[in-house]
Amino acid sequence: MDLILTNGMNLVYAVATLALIALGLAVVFGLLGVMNMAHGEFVMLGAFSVYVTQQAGLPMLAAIPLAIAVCAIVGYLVEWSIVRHLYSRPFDTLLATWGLSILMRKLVEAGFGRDYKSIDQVLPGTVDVFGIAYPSYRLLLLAVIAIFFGLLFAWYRRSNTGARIKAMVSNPQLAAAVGIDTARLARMTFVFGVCTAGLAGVALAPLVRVEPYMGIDYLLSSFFILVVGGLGSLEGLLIGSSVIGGTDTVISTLFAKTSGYMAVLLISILFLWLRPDGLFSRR
Amino acid sequence: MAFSRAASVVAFAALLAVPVVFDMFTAYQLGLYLIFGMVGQGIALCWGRAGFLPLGQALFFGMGAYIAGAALKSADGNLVLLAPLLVLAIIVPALLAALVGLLVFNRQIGSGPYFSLITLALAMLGFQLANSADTITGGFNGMTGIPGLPGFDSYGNLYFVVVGVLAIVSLGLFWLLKTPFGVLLSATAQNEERLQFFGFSTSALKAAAFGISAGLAGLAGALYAPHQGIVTPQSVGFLLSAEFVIWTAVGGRASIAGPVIGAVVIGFLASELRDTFRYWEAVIGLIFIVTVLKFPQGLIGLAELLKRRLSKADGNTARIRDINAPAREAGGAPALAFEDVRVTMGPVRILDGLDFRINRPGIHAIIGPNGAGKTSAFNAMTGRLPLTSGGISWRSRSLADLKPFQVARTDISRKFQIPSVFPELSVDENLDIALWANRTGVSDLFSMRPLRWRSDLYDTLTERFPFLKDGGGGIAGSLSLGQRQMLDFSMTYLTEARLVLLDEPCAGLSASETGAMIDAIAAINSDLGSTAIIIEHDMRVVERLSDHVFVMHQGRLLAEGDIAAVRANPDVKAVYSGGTK
Amino acid sequence: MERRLFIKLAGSAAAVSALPAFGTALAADPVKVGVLLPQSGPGGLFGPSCENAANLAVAEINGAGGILGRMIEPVFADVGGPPSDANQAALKLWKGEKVEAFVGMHDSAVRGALTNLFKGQVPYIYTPVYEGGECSAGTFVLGETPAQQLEPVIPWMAANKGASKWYLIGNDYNWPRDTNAAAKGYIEASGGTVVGEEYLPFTADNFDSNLAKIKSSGADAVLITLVGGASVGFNRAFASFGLPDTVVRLGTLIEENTLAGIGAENSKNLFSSAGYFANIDTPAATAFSDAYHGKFGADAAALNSLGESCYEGLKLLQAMAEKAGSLDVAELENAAEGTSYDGPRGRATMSERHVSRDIFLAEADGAGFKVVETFPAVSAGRNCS
Amino acid sequence: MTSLLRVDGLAGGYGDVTVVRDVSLRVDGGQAVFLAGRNGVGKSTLVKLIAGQLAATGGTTTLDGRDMTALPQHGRRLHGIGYAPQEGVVFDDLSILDNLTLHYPDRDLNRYGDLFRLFPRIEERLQQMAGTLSGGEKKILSFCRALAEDTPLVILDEPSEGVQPENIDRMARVILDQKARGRAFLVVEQNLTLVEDAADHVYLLDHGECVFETGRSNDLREDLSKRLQI
Repeated sequence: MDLILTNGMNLVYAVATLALIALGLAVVFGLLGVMNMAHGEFVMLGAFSVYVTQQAGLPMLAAIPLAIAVCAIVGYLVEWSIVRHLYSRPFDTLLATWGLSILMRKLVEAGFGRDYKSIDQVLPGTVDVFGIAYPSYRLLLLAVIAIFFGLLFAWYRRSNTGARIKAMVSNPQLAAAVGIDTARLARMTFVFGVCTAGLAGVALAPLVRVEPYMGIDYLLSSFFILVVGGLGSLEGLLIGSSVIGGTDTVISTLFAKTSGYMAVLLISILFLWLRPDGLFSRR
Repeated sequence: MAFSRAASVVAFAALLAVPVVFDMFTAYQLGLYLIFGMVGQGIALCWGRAGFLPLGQALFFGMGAYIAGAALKSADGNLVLLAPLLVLAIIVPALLAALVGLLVFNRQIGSGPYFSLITLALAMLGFQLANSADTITGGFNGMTGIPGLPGFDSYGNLYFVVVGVLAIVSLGLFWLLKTPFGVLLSATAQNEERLQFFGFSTSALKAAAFGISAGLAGLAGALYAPHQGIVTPQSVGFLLSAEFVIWTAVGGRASIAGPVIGAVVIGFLASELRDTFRYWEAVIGLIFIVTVLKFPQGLIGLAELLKRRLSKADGNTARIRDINAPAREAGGAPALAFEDVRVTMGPVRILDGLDFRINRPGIHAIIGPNGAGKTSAFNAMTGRLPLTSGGISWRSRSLADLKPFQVARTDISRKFQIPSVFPELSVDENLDIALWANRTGVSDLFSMRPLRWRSDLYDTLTERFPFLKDGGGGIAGSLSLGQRQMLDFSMTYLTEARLVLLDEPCAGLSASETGAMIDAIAAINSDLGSTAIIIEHDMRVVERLSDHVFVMHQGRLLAEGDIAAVRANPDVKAVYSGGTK
Repeated sequence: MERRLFIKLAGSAAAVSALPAFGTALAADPVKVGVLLPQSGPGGLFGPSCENAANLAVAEINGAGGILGRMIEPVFADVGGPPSDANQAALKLWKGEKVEAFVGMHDSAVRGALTNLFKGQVPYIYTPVYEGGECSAGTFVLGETPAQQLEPVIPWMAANKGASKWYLIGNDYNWPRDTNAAAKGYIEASGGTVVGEEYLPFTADNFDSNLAKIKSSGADAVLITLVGGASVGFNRAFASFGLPDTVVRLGTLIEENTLAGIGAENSKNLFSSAGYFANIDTPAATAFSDAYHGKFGADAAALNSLGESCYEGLKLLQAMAEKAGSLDVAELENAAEGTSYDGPRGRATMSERHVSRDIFLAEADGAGFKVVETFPAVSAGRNCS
Repeated sequence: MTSLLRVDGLAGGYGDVTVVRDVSLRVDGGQAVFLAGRNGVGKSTLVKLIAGQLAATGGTTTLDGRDMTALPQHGRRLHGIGYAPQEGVVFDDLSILDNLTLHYPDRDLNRYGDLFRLFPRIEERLQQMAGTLSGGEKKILSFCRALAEDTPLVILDEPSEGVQPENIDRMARVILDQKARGRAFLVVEQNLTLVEDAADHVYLLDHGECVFETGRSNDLREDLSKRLQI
């Protein structure tokens, strides 16, 4: 019983954190069509923000404005110098941001070194949930993610920002003709996406390893979540996270972690092959 | 052309001279980059030509390397045993890729990221399998102690084998891109849907290109195994796959020499930098960014830009056409039947019991208000709109459930409302594709003869629209809208299909151009004795061209008959009167 | 490319014109030793400490008159990439720079490529901890093998920490699999049982299912052969579930960097078995540590077993060369067996191309390790049979 | 009285290719000005330059005395130049509802009341993806979208392409009605019916230059037909 409950909690946790991590890419890739290979590096920037605030003796909450500021500035510069020239060429965004990801890793390595940074635990210890001991910080994180997604969902439902972004991507000239400042909207969307990635990094920093190369872990799983769930909608993001997180957790629990990993890859391939509809394709 | 041929000869002579001018070590190092470049050549075939990006090419490279490694270890110098096993290193990856390509491309058209992500996931899966199956592959530590090719020293004369294979592969690709197959690959990238309406299975074309690229990767892998003496899972993984793509992009994604140049330049650069500059990877990253932003066609694109500055482009003259294209059989009387066809999308009834028959040749017009379902009727016939119920048959064969290219093969040709041509191909190549439609077998696709095909209709059309011949060498995308409309029309008829569907062929044309187009349709259709269905709003056009008119309204047939009868019909008067430009 | 080759040509021309000046001193030409270490890739973390340690060894050896009267000139190359890159780098040193011996600290895949490249024509010393079994001609190994790290340690854990039900977890590749294969024997011999065994792909970053299994298996000890980031992530998650209070952890590749990533508050009841720790308080180790920080500063890359092994590699080369009186592979092969030298790890003696040496079991203690037991002169096991 | 739209010496094209050379024209409030000419003479290019979709290489564009030359396209729309292009007329992967409301924060459909009465099919299919509409229906949707915007000037590029004659008549009615309220139109059109019904002034373009202009007259049609044959 305990085991089922623990695994159930783990499943919820896995899905929630995957959704949080993939959210930034859902915006940048799902809406803008930019195959941002540096997505994980923005998560890394967020995690390093926590490290910097910790070194400065500040509380962890101070990392949130820092991460937003750092990611916004870097994101703005990246959009202005690289990405805006490539919106209609998705494969080229892949190449350019691949180069960017190397650059970002090396810059952080030059500044902070390659070694693992230990982030102090926030809320150490465990809490009893239905009779099982579960880490307190994780529970807090689950609550924060739930509230965050709830607010996001409410806002997205009411605003027509999603439609405006879709319009801009599918027909930028017509979007400008109806009065949308496409350059600004694209830049703001990109910056929003990478800031979200940074915030995911802040949230996860106390739980994971923190070092300049940590980003790769988050990149590929995010891509698979998005393509499984379908691009361009929050519901799709949650479905994708559930499918990927669920497959991994269930197969890993029943068999072994390697089987879980391979099952995730197979599921992704099947979805990409059999159900790419509902995902809008672009040339 | 002569320029690049001379450049290729010089380049290969220089490659052969490397061991003499420098040393065997430099040659060994170069050999590895040439092997990697060969994989890039395959990627360029898919990416630069056919328009889809394989992102997991290391899977096939590693597969070839493991197979070759196992072959070399087990054959123990026995050539009779070794040769067929080495062939497997090429065939197995090629067949696997062709199968994957067929399965995937059959379900989705276009060049979206999904196929690329599938290949990426496959490479990741391959890496994990190579890692886990350590009894076969040696696991992470690799398959070690692979002997060299019998009679060749890995650090010596194996280099010449690599150069020789590269020369053969490059020549092969050069030839391949000139054949109709190569032209069709480019056409696929530019306008896949239109190509399907000429009866070409674009999924098969793309799968074939992917298979060839994987075969090349396997071949490169088969050279890699004896060259390195070890094969590890990294040869299968995501990182090497990404590097292949990047070398291809840096060198030139649409060229034969580019990927090799990219692999060699980046390879030597990295090898020099890595021992002198701690953050050398950042330099490489910067190079990718600059390449993508400033030289999307890579180093080769840069070279070609310089070349173009030096020598003016050659003329735009049409090429010689001196071989008669195979004649199309006349076929019997037309027999098209719509039987209670219904198509619904959600709550919307697009076609709502459409029912009519066409049994004699000539031009038939469909008229009706906007949204009556006229274009949808065409879509339902040509595999673009699945039927909810009812049936469509053409010459007693059901058209339901056929894909667009299969419909085209039943001798149906279609022209879209907005002119749809292959913009980056020359006008000549556009006409070629139409001439090849339903006339080419597999062997023709790999022969140069179809490039010289002509037909009587070709002569008629080029006489009527002289720009088709005078500007034959220019690219179709640079034509004006009206000219593209005429090119598209000519292509539609060049297939000499028995049933021709024309969707507002005069849209966007001025009054005088409309007149010219009407004359062309009338003359050519009666020459060929084919059956045409034309969707048109302009009653002047309808009057001039058609003897039989169908009026559609709300997804159904409202009335049919000759123009006078239809005009007199009170139901028709109630919804529609038509006008002229 | 032309330009690069031109520079290369110009460079070698300059070298040729400079040659006569050295012509008279030919006998005392320096010995070039290729030091192959990772500066990029997953192992890149250990590049700086390895490079420092090697430079320190070179300075000490040269200060005492060099090897066979010749100064050592280290030539470094980055082998952090895939084996094909490492092959190129090594070949460049060997054939291009005329390196006479190699010291390498890198993964086993690269080792496989290098033994195949060298084919016993040049002495090659492989320094890091690894799975054992290397027996190629001209190759000498001084890293810890599973036998060394576990044979004395598992009984000790059983006797002193009550470890009887072991859960084995590692990354999915050769080293963890071979380590665990050896571990099973020692666990059985010590009266314990293996209650679970699992291998994780390199990409794993969520360890929840493993932790749930460990919990439900009733294990009281975990043998960790995860590497680098995976080890950090696993141990942090392990601690967050409160498992360290009841389950003891033993790792065979948890060195100072990994421990720093895990963090002091997450490393309760965490043990590591290795031939070297930065905090060993023997006079030799303290002297080494002082010399290291004296030369490279207090902020220099943290000392750890992998970095320090590069120092040992050069020391072993010196010892073997002095005993053989030559750097020729055949002479070295004849002299190797029984060669011994003293280093920060204590005395090491060569047997079957490997060294028997002291093994330390340390417990994580705040930011560093505290040695809790020293097992003297542990054999590397049978490797060439 | 100064004109609402003043275009002086406008020049521009695609990349290095100049399509429009030195064109000057005027559109007054309450007036519909049509651009005619054979295909490829630069009519669409000219209106793209005026709408700001292409950057001009010379000349000025002013609206209501305000210089628009330096403004980007969305800025010109916000300052009063509405535009319905010839190609890519709707957002194919958005619903019709989104097509009509995405640029209004209030997403209010009331502004389409009159237009929905004339073109009821648009209102019937609000939830449908715009990409599923036929070519003529897309043109109508685009027309409705542009007409409902509160811009003093509306540029329409071939509004009648693929549209059935009744609906062209309705379009003409809307234009006449809006003209009466002081709105100005600049229209590229091949369909002489629409020109005849609604034009106050016609500019004939050839090779990117204005070669002929005429006011409203009884024999406009004949006049143009003759000249267009050239």
